[in-house]
Amino acid sequence: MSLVATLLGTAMIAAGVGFLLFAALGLWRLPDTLSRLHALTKADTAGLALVALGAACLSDTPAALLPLGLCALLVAVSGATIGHLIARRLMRRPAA
Amino acid sequence: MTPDLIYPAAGAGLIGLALWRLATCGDTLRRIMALNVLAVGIAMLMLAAGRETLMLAAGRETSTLAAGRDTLTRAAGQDTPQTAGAGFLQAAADPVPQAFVLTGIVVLVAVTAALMALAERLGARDGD
Amino acid sequence: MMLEFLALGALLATLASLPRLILGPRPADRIAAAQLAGTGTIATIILLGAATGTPALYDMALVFAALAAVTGLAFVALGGRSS
Amino acid sequence: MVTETSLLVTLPFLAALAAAAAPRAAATLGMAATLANAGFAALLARALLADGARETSLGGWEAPLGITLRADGLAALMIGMTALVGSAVALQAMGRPAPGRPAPAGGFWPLWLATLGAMNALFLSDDLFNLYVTFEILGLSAVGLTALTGSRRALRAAFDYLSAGLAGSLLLLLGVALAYAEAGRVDLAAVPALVETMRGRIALALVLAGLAVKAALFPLHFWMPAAHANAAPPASALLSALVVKTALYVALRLSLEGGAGIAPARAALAVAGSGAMLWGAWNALRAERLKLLVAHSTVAQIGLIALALGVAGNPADSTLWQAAALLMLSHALAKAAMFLAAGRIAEELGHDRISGLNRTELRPGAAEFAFAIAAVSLIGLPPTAGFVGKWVLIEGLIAREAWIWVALVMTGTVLSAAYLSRVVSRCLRGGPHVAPGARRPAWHMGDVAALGLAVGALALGLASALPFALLETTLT
Amino acid sequence: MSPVVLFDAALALGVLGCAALALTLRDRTGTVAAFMLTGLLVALSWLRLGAPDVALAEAAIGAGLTGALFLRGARRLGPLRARPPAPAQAAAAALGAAVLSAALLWAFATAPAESLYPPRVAAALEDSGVSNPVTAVLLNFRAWDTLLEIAVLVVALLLVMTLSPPRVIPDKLGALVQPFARIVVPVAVLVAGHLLWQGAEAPGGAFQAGAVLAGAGLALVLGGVRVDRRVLRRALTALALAGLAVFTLAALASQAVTGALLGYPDGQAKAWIIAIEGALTLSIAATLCLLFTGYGRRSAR
Repeated sequence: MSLVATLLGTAMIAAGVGFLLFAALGLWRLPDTLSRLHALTKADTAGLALVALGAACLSDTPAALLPLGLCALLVAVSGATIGHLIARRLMRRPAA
Repeated sequence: MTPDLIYPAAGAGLIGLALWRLATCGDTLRRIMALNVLAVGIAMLMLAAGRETLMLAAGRETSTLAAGRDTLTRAAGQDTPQTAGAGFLQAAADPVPQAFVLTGIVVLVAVTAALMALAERLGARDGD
Repeated sequence: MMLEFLALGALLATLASLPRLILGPRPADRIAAAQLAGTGTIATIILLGAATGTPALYDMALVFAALAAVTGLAFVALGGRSS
Repeated sequence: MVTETSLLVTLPFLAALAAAAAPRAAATLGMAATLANAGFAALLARALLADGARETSLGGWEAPLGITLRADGLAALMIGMTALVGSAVALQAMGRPAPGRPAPAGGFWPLWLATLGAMNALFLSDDLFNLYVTFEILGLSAVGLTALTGSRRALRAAFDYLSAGLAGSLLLLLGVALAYAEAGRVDLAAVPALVETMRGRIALALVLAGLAVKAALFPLHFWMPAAHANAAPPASALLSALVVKTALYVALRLSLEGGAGIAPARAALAVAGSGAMLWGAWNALRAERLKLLVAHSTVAQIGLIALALGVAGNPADSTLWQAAALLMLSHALAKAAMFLAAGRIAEELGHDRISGLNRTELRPGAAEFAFAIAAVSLIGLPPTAGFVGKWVLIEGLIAREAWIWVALVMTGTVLSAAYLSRVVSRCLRGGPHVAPGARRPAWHMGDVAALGLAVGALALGLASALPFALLETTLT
Repeated sequence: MSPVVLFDAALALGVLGCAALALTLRDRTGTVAAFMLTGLLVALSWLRLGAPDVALAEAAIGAGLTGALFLRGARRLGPLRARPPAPAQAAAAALGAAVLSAALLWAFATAPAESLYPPRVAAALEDSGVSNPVTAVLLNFRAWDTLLEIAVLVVALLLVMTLSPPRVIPDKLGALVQPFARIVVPVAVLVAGHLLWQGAEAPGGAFQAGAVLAGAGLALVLGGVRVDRRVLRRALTALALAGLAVFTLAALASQAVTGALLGYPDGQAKAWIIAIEGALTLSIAATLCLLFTGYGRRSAR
């Protein structure tokens, strides 16, 4: 396996994990719910996509691309949708 | 804490936690949740014991390890596990306690569904 | 060796969503924390797969992703007091 | 070729599915399956008497990997008991409309057939984890039977029953996990190996604690009286007579396998049993409602059987454990008859308060008569099966000069006579005590079932050679 | 301290912490969220203990479905109604629980744990028809346990039928749910099929596939598809009962052929196992869905 792919993959995974850690920090420190949702959806889309892409680079068999790609797509879609649904629910009933 | 003591300790901790909560709380939902945590603790103790077997076998490099090959690697069509990071690699646990824990999980969800149905019928009686 | 530390990082990111889950004044915050923890678990599994070089874990990450989607839906539909 | 052991364990489940799928035909399907099951039980007993016990390993895999179904004398006796009592209770359930609201597919028959299948599988099983799964089926279907009436008290009792049952099952599972960690296997053949080491004994103690919760043995019995008293009569008859026996059967099986090494566990059983006898009798003496009295008498009788189990000593050198088996059988027949009769009495009088039993304008009917005969068998007067069981037990104890236990069994008998006579004395009205125009309650299917069981307890006393012959073929 | 030991320690502490949260938080949604997170972290620890099949089942059933059941129950049972126990009693209970768990840890940690099963499973794996040892144990060596386990599911369904608690109506989720369900449900069905098919060689099998399929069904119900139409519910009930019927009849048929209950004719073991697993997947999915939606006629808030 070429050294470039390994380095590239590891760098992407590191960036992905960084995104996740920042999202957790944002979720904790940001003032109100809507801004926290903003941090959450970033982790779902960018963070996990980077981790999946990095893992795809590291794995030597191309067969691993399909599950990783589908997983990243599914998490991105569900993260965005559920973030929207939480915000919508918050808008209609501020207390709940 | 030697590595192979972490998971039995976590299992025993879960059991202690669940028993403490069962003894001190009367709320129906919390009691059902405590019974679920108790069952997870028991499963962790059993699987940790199952893994120890293969660890011992691995030390003696008996035919057990060769035959009970790591299902993960064989599933991917590779014959020899990659040596990239040997740290996280471990031999597959003894399959029979895995079957016990799988059966235990399904039985537990059935009983939990029944307990929830009873609690809701009782709860409904108060509400309506 | 680097991948193990990254796997540890992903696990810590999952556990880092706990403070919001405890504090969260409103159910919406707790649902967000649960959603982030789900994503963190999926990332941890992908990293375990990468570290041990076993692609079967990538299939498992896909299953976890499908379940996290359903769980998120359940939380939004049934969490907190009914509308 | 399909043997009767495999039919015994699979037929009830298939019948339960059919009854759930076709609710209207549930009663006829259920009755047919119950009678077929009784036929297979008789066939099994005859085969065992002819050529002794036999073990069939499922799927052809030998133990410890596979599971073996062990059909020996003790298992056949228990399966016969379940079939007999089950047929009588099914007869009574046929007679009256299915208790509780006519649920779409649920209801009495599917739950009863699932209970029957679970009990047959449990009596034949030879594997600790398999016992855990069968106990779960039994627990769930018994809770279903308890909650059938849908009344608030029944639902509360069913919830407590299921959470206590689940806690008992998890204790059992913890014991199985420790047995696996210690002996590396979970079938009953591991018990002799478990008995030697300290951890093995802790594992068996956990298993027995789980069984004690499921058998409602004394300090852990609080969930049981409410559950048995508030269920519908056929359901409480099944619960008291059969379901609580399964845990005692497994304790007996462990005592047979453990031999001498399990003596401390037997001592604990004996102490808990004597405590249960006294506590059950005390509560029965104070009970106001008839069904509650019968439920508390179950606690006392379970104590007696546990005591018989405990003092039986090492099965290798004494056959005293057979007395415990016979006591289980006689209690099952008598208690089922008593609960059915109590249900009929409550129907006739409209209430089940003990103080209001001797109504002057109602002559005692067949139900009171069945209740009296069942009481005779429970107390253990000749010639009932209860008497034979107690006689063999006390004879063995006297041979071993264990005077304390003899005294305890005697006090248990006297106390049971005391609390049962509270009811029987009020039932035997007649002559001057009844108004001239008093009517006699009409016959009913329930009476036939109750009388049949009570006479069965009597007949079993006379023909008690058959159970003992069957018990001889038990593999110890 | 190598990163692997750190990972295990963090995971174990995470599991204990989340379980403690699930049992002590006062807010209902918080307890269920913590319980689900406990399930996910326990699934991770099953992976670390070399049990991938169990990790799948724990995530699908332990975290996903049980969590959904608790969410439904929390909505019906309302806020926490529990008066805190007397401090003395709480302390005594805590002491007793600590002593018991320490004793358990000693018993399990020092147990010799030389299991008899791995060599026997390895030896018998060839003629068991499948190469995944867990599926071989579940569907061949100890198939009787699995059959009784399906019976437990059926009896739980009978109990829920008899009780039929009032149905809980999920909140309206607006227009975006339909397209979302249109993506999630096909993927879940695809994943379930993949899990079922690869169950013979790799982690997967009837239970995991059935649970993921039930997840897809849950997504439809929460997305607003009305399940209380009589025809659909009757069909699902028939499907739920069919699993146990197929398994039991297959067991009796195998005895008629080979003379041993659940003894598949040699050479055709794989075909029998795949057929049984297919029926089980559909029946487990139907049962788990019905256990969640329930049978109540009266809808309740």
